[in-house]
Amino acid sequence: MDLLTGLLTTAVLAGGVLALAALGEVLAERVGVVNLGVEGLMALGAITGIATVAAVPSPWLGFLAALGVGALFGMVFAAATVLIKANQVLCGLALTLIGNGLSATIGRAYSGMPARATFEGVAIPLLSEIPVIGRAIFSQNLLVYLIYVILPVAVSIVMFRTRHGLNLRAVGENPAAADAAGIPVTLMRFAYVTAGSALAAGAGAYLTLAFVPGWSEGVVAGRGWIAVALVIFAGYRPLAAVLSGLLFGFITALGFVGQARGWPVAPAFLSMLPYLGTMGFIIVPVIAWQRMRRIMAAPAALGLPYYRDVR
Amino acid sequence: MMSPIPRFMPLPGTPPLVEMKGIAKYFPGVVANEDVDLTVMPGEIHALLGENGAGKSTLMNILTGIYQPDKGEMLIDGYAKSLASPLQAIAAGIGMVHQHFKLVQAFTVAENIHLGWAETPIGASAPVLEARTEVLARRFNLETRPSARVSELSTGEQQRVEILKVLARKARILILDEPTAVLTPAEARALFAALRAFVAEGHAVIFISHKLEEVLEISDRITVLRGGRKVATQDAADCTVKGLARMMVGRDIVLADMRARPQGAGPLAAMPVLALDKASTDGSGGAVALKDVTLAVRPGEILGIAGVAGNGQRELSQVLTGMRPLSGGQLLIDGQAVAKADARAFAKAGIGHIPEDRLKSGLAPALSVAANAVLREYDKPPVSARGMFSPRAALALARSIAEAAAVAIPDFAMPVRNLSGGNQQRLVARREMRIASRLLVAAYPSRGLDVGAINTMLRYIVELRDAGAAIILISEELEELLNLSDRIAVLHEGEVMGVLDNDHIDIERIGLMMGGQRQADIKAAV
Amino acid sequence: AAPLAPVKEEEAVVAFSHVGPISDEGWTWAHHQGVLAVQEAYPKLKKVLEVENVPYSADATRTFRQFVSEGASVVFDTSSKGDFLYEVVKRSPEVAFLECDGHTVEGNLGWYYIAHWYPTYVLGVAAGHLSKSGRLGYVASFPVPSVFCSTNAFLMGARSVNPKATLQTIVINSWFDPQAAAQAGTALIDNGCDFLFGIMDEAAYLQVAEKRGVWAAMWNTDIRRYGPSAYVSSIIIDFRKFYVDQVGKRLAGTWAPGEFILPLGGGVDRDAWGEKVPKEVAAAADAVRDKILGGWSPFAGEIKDASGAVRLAAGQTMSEKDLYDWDWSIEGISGLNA
Amino acid sequence: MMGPYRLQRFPSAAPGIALLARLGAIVLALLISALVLALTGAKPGALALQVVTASFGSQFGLEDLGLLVTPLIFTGLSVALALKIGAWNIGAEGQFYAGAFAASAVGLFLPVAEPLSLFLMLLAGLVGGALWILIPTLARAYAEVNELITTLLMNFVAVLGVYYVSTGPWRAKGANSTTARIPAEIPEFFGSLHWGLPAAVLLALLLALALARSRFGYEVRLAGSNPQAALYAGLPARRRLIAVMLAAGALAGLGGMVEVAGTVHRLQGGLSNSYGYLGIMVAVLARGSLVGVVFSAALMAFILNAGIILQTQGLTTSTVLAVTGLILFLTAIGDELAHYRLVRDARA
Ligand SMILES: Nc1ncnc2c1ncn2[C@@H]1O[C@H](COP(=O)(O)OP(=O)(O)OP(=O)(O)O)[C@@H](O)[C@H]1O
Ligand SMILES: Nc1ncnc2c1ncn2[C@@H]1O[C@H](COP(=O)(O)OP(=O)(O)OP(=O)(O)O)[C@@H](O)[C@H]1O
Ligand SMILES: [Mg+2]
Ligand SMILES: [Mg+2]
Repeated sequence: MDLLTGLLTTAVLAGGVLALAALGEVLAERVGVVNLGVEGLMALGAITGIATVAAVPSPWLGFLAALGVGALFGMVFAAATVLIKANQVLCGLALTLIGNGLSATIGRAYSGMPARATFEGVAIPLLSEIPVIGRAIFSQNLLVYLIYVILPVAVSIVMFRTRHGLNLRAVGENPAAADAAGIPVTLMRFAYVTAGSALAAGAGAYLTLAFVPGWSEGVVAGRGWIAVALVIFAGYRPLAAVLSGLLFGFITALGFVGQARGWPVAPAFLSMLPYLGTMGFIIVPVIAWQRMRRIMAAPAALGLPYYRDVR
Repeated sequence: MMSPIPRFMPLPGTPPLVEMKGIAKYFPGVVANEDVDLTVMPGEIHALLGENGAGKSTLMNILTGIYQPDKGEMLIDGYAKSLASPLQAIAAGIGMVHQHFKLVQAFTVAENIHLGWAETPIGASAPVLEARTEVLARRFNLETRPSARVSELSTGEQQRVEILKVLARKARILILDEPTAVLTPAEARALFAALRAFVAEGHAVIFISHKLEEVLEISDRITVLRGGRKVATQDAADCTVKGLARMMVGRDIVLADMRARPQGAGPLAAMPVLALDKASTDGSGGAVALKDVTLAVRPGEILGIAGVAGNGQRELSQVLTGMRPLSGGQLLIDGQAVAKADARAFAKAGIGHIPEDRLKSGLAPALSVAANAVLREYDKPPVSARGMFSPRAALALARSIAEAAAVAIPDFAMPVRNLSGGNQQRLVARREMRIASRLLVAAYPSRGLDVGAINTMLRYIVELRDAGAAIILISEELEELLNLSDRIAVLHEGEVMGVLDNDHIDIERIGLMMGGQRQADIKAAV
Repeated sequence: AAPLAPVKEEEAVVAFSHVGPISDEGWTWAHHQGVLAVQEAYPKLKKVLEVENVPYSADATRTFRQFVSEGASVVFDTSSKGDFLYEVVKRSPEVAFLECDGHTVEGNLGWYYIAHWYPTYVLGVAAGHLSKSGRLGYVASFPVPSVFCSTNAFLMGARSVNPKATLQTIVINSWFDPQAAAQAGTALIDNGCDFLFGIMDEAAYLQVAEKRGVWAAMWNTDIRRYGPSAYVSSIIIDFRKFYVDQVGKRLAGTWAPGEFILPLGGGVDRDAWGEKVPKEVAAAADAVRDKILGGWSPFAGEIKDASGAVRLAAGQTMSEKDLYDWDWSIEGISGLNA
Repeated sequence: MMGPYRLQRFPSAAPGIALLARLGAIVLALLISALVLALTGAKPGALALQVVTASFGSQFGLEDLGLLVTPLIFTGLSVALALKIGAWNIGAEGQFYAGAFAASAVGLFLPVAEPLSLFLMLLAGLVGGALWILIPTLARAYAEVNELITTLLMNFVAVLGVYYVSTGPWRAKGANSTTARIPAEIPEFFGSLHWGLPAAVLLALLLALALARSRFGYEVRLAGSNPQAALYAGLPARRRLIAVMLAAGALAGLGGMVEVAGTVHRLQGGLSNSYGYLGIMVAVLARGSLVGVVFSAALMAFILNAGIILQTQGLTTSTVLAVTGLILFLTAIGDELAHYRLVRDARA
């Protein structure tokens, strides 16, 4: 029982990092831009969060500052890929290098310091008393609700239930059509890439302010790439992206629990579990239900720059 | 027929709605427009004519803010306006139905209609949008399926969506780039009536079409472009089909009677080249697309397929060319049942295919002209031998196809998507005719072609027939079908309503069949 | 091999290659303290080269070659790069090389390490006293000899107090991954462990322990500020004296390759006890430490492996080299030999 | 509307301008970095000189460059080849490990003479890499599962697998986390530089030629450019996709084999040094040209090698990382800007 609670608790905590970053990537990819800079943006957000709380001990301020820094770097990336229309893959990889490098350089001054303020769990009266999920879900820090409920639901509603959402999805599907219909393609792409980058950096701050409270070089440890992968896994849907983050966190936690309980499997194989599990979850449904293919389809103009003059 | 609508008479001194002066637009290596003037008055339907590649679409794309002119100025309502983006053009009241549809394939019809539209309700859920679309479709008399995805629609249906989208937006200046290419005569008539009513309120229409009769019927004034430059602007009343054709091409065009057979033309053999026996297929959405279709086409014969677009034409042409498997019934080539749909084998067997949407299914837009030209013959000598591919032989083949198609190509290494729609069409057609020794399946072969080109194209089809090949001609142009076909089959919702001999055809009867009545039932009623 | 000729301090270049970042608060940080000590002891050195984050790949070879090109007189590889180093060693006979956690002694190559098993045993004694459940948790990177030795020494120390103690490991399959380490720590605590230990270069599981109110012991440096109540002690490593000595010998022309295992109190030790560690427990553990300093070895038979087979007969004692190469688990450890 | 000259974007960049834009981007990136470095008290001029002399001025430097280019060509080719048919092989890293793993298994446990052993290792490398991309390939070919994610996920599995064997069952006695040394080695011809490099270059040329001059290559281009047109042409697009993706995996696997048999000689985690991911950059920089892969791999190798040199000069890894990122970022921008040409107005 306690084990299941622990499993869920860490799944929620660890999955949140992936969920928030994946949500950000959904925003960018829905308007047709692949941002492979997530890993670097997360690192920048992680150090920004720590540096901010070192000055002012408020985790929310740290989180906000990370959003700001993410937006700033997102704008640089968007300027290159959306305005100048440079290659998105290359710029994204470059952003990852720059983000990792800069964050480590800045981070030197902050390593070895525990975060001065962190997001702490808040037990919601009554709900937190519920067995198993009480501690796992209703005793978490408040950011968790933002990541798992408020943001994805809001993004989902905007994306699929509003005029603006229709327009933004059109930009990712067929920018020429969107443009001809009077939708400001460049502005839209610029804005959502920026917003998505902000969330990726926010995920980094969540990591260092709630999950492993403190900066160390390499703290992101490849989770940015997983987040990018989960976006595809989630069929570019905000709610699904968040849930897939949770799922990934859950399987990861399961691997550790398996070791703790002494399952007779080599630890290396338990560590493979989340990756193999994700593979399974992605391949099996598509084979089972034809319809999944269309549901999972990427925005048609994903990764393609839009030039008015080129037909 | 058309109800008489009073003409709008602008007051003297009213500035033109649109005035384009000295417009020039250059693409790499191409002068698309140069020194073009165009004046469109309120209350006017202004036709824009020109050969394929004359620069019509480019000029209109400039007016809608998609392209920026390299030179020249534009006045709307007498005021100089820079139309830096479609948004500004829309704000200025300019709306356009694009020749290459600007539709989002993955969206439903309703979603496409409401894209980027200020009147779309903020809470734009699917049911809301679909209900609104239903209303619009009824108002403008354009039948659509609001909840269908555009990717599942035929080209004709897509065009209807495009037109509906622009009409709904209450533009003052409506640009239609070849809008009637895929409408039924009745729909075209309805559209024209709508356009008349539209300009009667003091609005204007710019109308691009290659159908000269239609142009004469609908337009007030006509501007002709050739090679990117303006040739003339004339009152429609002073024009004739022949005169317009000459202006566009720069020489006289002799329209041939296609049905007359020369002496010694290929004999009609009794054995069909290809036959369908109760053939059925599954459509894209799992729905039945073709149902119990029985057809046969003999050497030296043109079989016309009439019907409103979206009634199974696409699936039929795919079945006939080995691109789509049957779910029931049989396909026979030379009397032999063919078990497997295999496009390459069909091509090897001498079956050519001019597909409905050439750019998307007949070409690889990003590959070079040369690579596209050899698409059908890349696997045989001289292009390939023993697995080796010869770029030089490919280039030579591409040159000969381009030459036969009368398309001037500056650089065979450039992507084929840079060619004008008409020129793409010509290339595909010539490429297919080369391999179609037994059968050519031509879907809307003249769609998008200028008069001269249509004439050439149809003549080639006839030549092919006379050489003994069978032709299946899918078209919505009844005139074209009547002009060319020996027999006409009418398709409705995936079923053949009947096959008529072209000797004594009753247009009304075809119309009824296109609307879903069976030949047998009509006879009984008569 | 002929001894290497002396080098003038003004002309000498000393080079260090690290596996992690200097800022890691762990292994690399500790070695970096040694670098600083060398700079302080020999202020006139021509150059001190230091490269961080050198991976276990051909990039390591590149780094060592670069050191040689820069005219290095002595090169320290602070984390066993094996062949990546030997490739260069062979072609640079005029340079002295020292490989931490290495295995080869040749003309111009020696190795060094720390006898971490002794302070680890001392921490194990403390764990034996502090753990109520007798279930110890261990966050491991990979099942490699230093981890086997560490887990074994730790559990032996604990069992000297509580013979029923067991140790559960979680291998996170990474040398550095705070997120995984935190999750592993949580899983161990959820499974009933009330004392966490491990070889990690960061403080993630200490923070988890602090939050969950269990004990934790660490490696490398004093990082009690991450979890002051949970902190028991650390294996503190200190290469300052060793590095200064070796550089001095190289300058003087008396350097010779050899095997150096820095002993308890001479390069490795336990840290000052945590603030919540009861005085009696600290005293009991320190008593064992004194015994070891006096020459006693706790690594004496009989020792059984995880399958229950006797691997070291009663009366026998493991040599330093045996301890160094230990690659099997003793009875009571689960998770490493699955 | 404009003067006698206009800036016009062309579908392809003129080779000269493209090269110039790249140089410009690198120079600009270095200038920016130099400025920042100078502000923090370093001497950029001396550093630059050091990089050049250390890279090209010594045998060590040249060997290092050559050894670094080799795996990058293999993984770059792998990614570039898959791109030809429209597939993103993010999994070159995993396939590299799988190839290294399979080759090491043969090299370590199959007691045959050296030349034969090398040959079998080569086969094993090819097969290992191909097998590692098999599931993503089949999933893409038969169920249209996006290969980008599946190939990426397989990387993590491969890395864990190699760590597992090299720290576990295959660990050499006394070693910390490597296998024993593999007896068969690719012969060396210039210091420690081995024949893997010429082989890689030759392979790139042959592959480029084969794709340009074979029917198969044409089919790959067509299927990669427009699957619908491939269906129309009736070519076995699915079989081509499978063949190309497996070949891409095999190429990366071969890279792993060459790295193990030529450079590292032991199987161990970390062996790949992110060559697989770097291969993505190499392929993108090569802009679809397989021959271009050789040059972009060389550029990449120079940048990475310069990074190591700079680190010995006291620059931190993180600074070097950021500078590398800046170079790539500006290169991407330069590549795009190279498409623009100043054209003279026809009538001016
Ligand atoms: N985006 C573009 N890039 C390069 N060339 C272009 C582009 N758009 C048009 N062109 C070229 O400009 C010329 C005019 O093309 P345009 O599409 O305006 O012709 P059109 O009169 O509409 O022809 P059609 O009747 O075939 O539609 C053609 O030669 C075409 O190849
Ligand atoms: N159903 C068919 N009917 C007639 N000819 C066919 C048919 N299928 C294939 N061919 C021809 O047979 C030859 C071999 O076809 P295949 O599709 O196997 O091509 P391939 O280039 O040999 O490719 P692969 O690598 O798959 O073996 C080609 O010349 C092809 O055009
Ligand atoms: Mg046009
Ligand atoms: Mg070698």
